[in-house]
Amino acid sequence: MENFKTNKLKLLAFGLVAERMNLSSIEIEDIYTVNELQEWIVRAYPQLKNVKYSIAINRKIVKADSAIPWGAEIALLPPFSGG
Amino acid sequence: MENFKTNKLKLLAFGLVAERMNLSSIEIEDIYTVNELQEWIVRAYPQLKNVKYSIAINRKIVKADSAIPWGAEIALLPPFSGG
Amino acid sequence: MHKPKNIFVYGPITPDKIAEIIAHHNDKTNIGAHSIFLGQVRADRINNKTVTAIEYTAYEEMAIQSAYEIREGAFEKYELICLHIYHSLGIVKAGEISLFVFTSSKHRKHAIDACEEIVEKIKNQLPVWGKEIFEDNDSVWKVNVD
Amino acid sequence: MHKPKNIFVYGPITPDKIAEIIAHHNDKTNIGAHSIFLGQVRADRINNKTVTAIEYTAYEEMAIQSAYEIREGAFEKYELICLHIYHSLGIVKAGEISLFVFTSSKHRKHAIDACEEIVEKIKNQLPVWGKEIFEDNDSVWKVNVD
Repeated sequence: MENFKTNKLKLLAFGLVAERMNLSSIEIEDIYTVNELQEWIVRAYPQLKNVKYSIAINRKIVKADSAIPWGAEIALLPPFSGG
Repeated sequence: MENFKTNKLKLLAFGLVAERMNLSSIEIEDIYTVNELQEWIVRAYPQLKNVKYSIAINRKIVKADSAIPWGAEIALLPPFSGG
Repeated sequence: MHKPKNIFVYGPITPDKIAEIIAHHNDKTNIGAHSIFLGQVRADRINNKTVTAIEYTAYEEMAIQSAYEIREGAFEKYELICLHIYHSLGIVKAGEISLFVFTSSKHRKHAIDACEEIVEKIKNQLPVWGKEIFEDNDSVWKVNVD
Repeated sequence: MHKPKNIFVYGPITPDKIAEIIAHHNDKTNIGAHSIFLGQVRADRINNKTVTAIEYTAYEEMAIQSAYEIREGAFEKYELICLHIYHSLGIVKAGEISLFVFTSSKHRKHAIDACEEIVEKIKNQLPVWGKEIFEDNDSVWKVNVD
């Protein structure tokens, strides 16, 4: 039944963030806002404390007060350095 | 003796000017200013009447009131269209 | 108008590949000007160590989408006939080329202005990361300053 | 600092030649950015006839001196590591390349700005003339508008 399904989210990490988290992808559950996500990251990954990154949801960079859609792909993006 | 020597000048023509004059190089004599040169061209090459060109003396573009040094290389340069 | 295209190549972008792309425009005789930007890996000295290579990683799906938006924006703003973007992934050694932007237009202004703007956007908007690798295999995450 | 160099090549500037010049900078590992401009001959329609080629002539001695001054000015104004200028003489067919400007610098801004300025100066200051040749061998002197 729909309301017992878990909201599974894919969290991707890149660059320095991935290096500090020691992973590039993890599945997380039941997070509905970027604020909630940030609080969870602070608890789960204290090693990211001084690391700068933006957050993308479904491949678009979002602000801190954004909602996170059900089943979204979330990505933690340190400053870009391509080129 | 120096004062009996002729002032021989090389006149080069390019692009449309060369086409209209039907030559790319000619030797001319005893012309000492750009004004004199222009008067001579009007008489000798009436077919240049409506043709636009700059004048270079010794490979530098000059103004109408410039002097022409003894033995100079003069060039008639229509608008550039390189590239 | 256009579809998202993969912009990534593994390893360096070779001069031969660049020549091939240029030659490919030989039959587009409405083109009068090409503007090209090439990013080359520098052997920078950082903390008394020399960079020997950069290893590039990307959030590929997002980067391809970003590149698509940059591309569409450029075609809307400039009178471009062609536009090609290639970026390296993986190891690119110092002296090798990791970014190729190629714009073509009838007159030069559009190609030149578009190329410059696209390079700027690629540096700012494309989720790509470079890790500078030193002689001793130590490494540091690249910070874009230019 | 530098000496006047011949900038002229007979016939088109080939993609292979361009690749060779790019590859030649592989050992200059202080370079981070190359900016390239290529002028390509267009098959313009003029009075219902199609341009098939441009025949270039130049006041070579003056053009080489002008190119030298443009080059010295660019090295003074911009932090350039390398600068190459090539222009075709003789016949260059539609779709082929007649002008190649290549600038290299540590960071991209200098290479990009210098390349654009040099192309502008080449078009305005170099005594070079193009004659546009049509299918029927009729011709017209080119007028630069771009």
